[in-house]
Amino acid sequence: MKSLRQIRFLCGKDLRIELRKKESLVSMAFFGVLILVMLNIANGVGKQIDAEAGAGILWVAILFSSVLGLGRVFAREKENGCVAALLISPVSSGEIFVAKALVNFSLMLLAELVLVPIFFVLFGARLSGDPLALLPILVLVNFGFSTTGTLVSAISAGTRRNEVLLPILLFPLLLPLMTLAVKATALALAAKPLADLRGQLEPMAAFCVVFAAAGYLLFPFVLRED
Amino acid sequence: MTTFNRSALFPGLAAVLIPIAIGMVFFYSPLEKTMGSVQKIFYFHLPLALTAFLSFFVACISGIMYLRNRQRIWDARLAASVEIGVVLTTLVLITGSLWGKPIWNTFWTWDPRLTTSLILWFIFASCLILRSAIDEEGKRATFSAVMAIVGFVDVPIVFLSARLFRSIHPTVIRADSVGLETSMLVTLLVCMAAMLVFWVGLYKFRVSLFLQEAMINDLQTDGTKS
Amino acid sequence: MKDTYLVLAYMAIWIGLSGYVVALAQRQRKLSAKIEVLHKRLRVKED
Amino acid sequence: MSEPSSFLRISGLRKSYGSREALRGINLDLQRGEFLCLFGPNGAGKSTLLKIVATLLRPSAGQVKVQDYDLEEHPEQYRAQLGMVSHQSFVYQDLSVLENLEFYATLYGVEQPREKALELLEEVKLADRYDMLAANLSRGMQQRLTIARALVNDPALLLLDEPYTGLDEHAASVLRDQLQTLHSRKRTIVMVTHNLRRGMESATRLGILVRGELVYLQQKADVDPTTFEHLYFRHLEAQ
Repeated sequence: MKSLRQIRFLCGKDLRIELRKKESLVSMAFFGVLILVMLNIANGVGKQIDAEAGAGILWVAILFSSVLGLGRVFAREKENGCVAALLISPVSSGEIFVAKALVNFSLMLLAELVLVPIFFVLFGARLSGDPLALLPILVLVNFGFSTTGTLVSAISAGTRRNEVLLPILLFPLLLPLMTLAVKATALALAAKPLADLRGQLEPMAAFCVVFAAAGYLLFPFVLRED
Repeated sequence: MTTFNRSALFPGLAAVLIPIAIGMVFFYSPLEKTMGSVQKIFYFHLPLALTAFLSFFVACISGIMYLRNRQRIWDARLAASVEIGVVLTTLVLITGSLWGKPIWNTFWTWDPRLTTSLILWFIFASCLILRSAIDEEGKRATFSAVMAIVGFVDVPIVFLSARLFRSIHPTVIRADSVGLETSMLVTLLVCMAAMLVFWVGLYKFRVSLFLQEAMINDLQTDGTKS
Repeated sequence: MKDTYLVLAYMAIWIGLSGYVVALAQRQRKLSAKIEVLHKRLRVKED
Repeated sequence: MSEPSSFLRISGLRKSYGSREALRGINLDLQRGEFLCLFGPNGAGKSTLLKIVATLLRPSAGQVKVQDYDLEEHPEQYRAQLGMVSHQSFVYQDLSVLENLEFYATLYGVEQPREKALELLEEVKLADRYDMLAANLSRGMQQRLTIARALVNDPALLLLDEPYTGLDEHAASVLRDQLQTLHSRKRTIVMVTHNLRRGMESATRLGILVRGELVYLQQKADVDPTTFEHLYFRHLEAQ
């Protein structure tokens, strides 16, 4: 019960800063849309794409834009040594992990609210699937991305090359999740029923569970310097 | 003198076993009917893959042990096995595609095993990059321990997701289903033994090199202090 | 034709592995040089 | 020296990095209300010691207890009693002065966080700037905010790591006043510094840390300031 309260305060603080400055969210959405437009042009103006290529394009845009926001969430804690202040306070590392993951999750979701509609505007001509059918995939990827990402961003923020290292460390770990997500999205965009996606959604859920557990257990080690 | 002998045991054994193994591959084992001479790559491809996997397993265990008792020796073991694992996986990927080219007429195919190896290569190579980016010993050890653990935890999901790719020849690599001839099996086992002995020698050499470098480093920093 | 790939593969394996071992040996040699320097500095200090 | 009722007890504390030992067995007992000032040259292990007591670093061996709460066994109860001022400000640039204090107060479970925050702002004379973003504060004001932040949970044990470095005159006097108030309210304070004058003026106990060892520890009342100064400089030169 006390944990929930602490997590709420930590999240509230981050979201308040985010809504005030809007730096992560705006840059995430902007960069994502930019990628979508670039890929549209790269694909050849006026050419239509099928579901598989569309799925790939959507996830490239989401992945690259999300990693921008992820880097900021942790770098902010490091700025004036605030992490140290949190570590001295009675908050536990696990609570910090959950709070950070939740903040990342909501930032991604907000960015996707912009990206997915624009994706359908740009590429949707030959895609028969319902945008809402993407929801379970989005939720699972956001979950996996934010738990893995929180752990990895704590690592990269502890080094001198935060911005470069974050994607280098994070993307290889996320490759299996992305593979599954692209496959599932392709099916969803081709208007296959949800039951057909089970083969992908189940391993994705497994990924989420495994990395949530690993992140929760390992986070205390990366947070405290040694 | 006895310590010298003991440290030379594995390299010496490897120096004997590896020529024998190569000799058996070329002069003892029979030509495979469908694939011909290229199949002989297999005798070292498989042992390389196994030792690579062994390296990552050792890295994960070392990571866990380091986080539990924070002794330098475990960091040395982790560093050694990650580095050796990346070298071996590189060779697995090279031999794999050299084998694939004449058989499947393509250097690269998204076969589950190849994909798994590739993703593992990415994960552990990123761990090496991380190590090179951190100067503080304790931090480097903790962070790379976490990455090694997370990377290894990722393996089953990587394999699960890689199964989604259509495979051209899913069973060609499987030893048991091909039903190896006895002479082939004997050659394979000798090669495996040779690689394993080589691996142990290499691993011990790398660990001791790491420890020596760290100790010299200590002496030098102490020297500048006083 | 197929033999080319076989030869290439075995060359890759052994050049790769021996290259790695040589690189490690090089590091070991550098280390020995360092130890020598430290040893001499210690001697100088003692005198 | 070690009565059972000691407030802060450090025993056999060691910290090593590789084969280098930063702390070689520190033993220290403080009663409630004592104000210890630790001096020592750079690299003597002062910051390491303080960081371990603040739970920011893990000790390699040894125990730290505050009021019978062990650092490792009851981390949350242990940390609830701590406050710390270091050379980093620990405040969020993008939150206002009041929001910063309120946030930390709620984390510590303070009953009425806003009242507590406002009260502290009065004390450090920042009350009329309550809604300014921390990023827009002048350096001196930010330092006063840092001091207020360390006091949100009314810490029973206050740790100060070189608190006077970089403080302007005003902030330094605010800090000194706050320390004196806390001291008169029987709070225990540990400060490390190499500023002799600042350290001597308010401490009740003096210590010198050299190469990871506590080579000197005395009640200030028993110490002649000039002899202490000489002693300290001798240790500095021996370095």
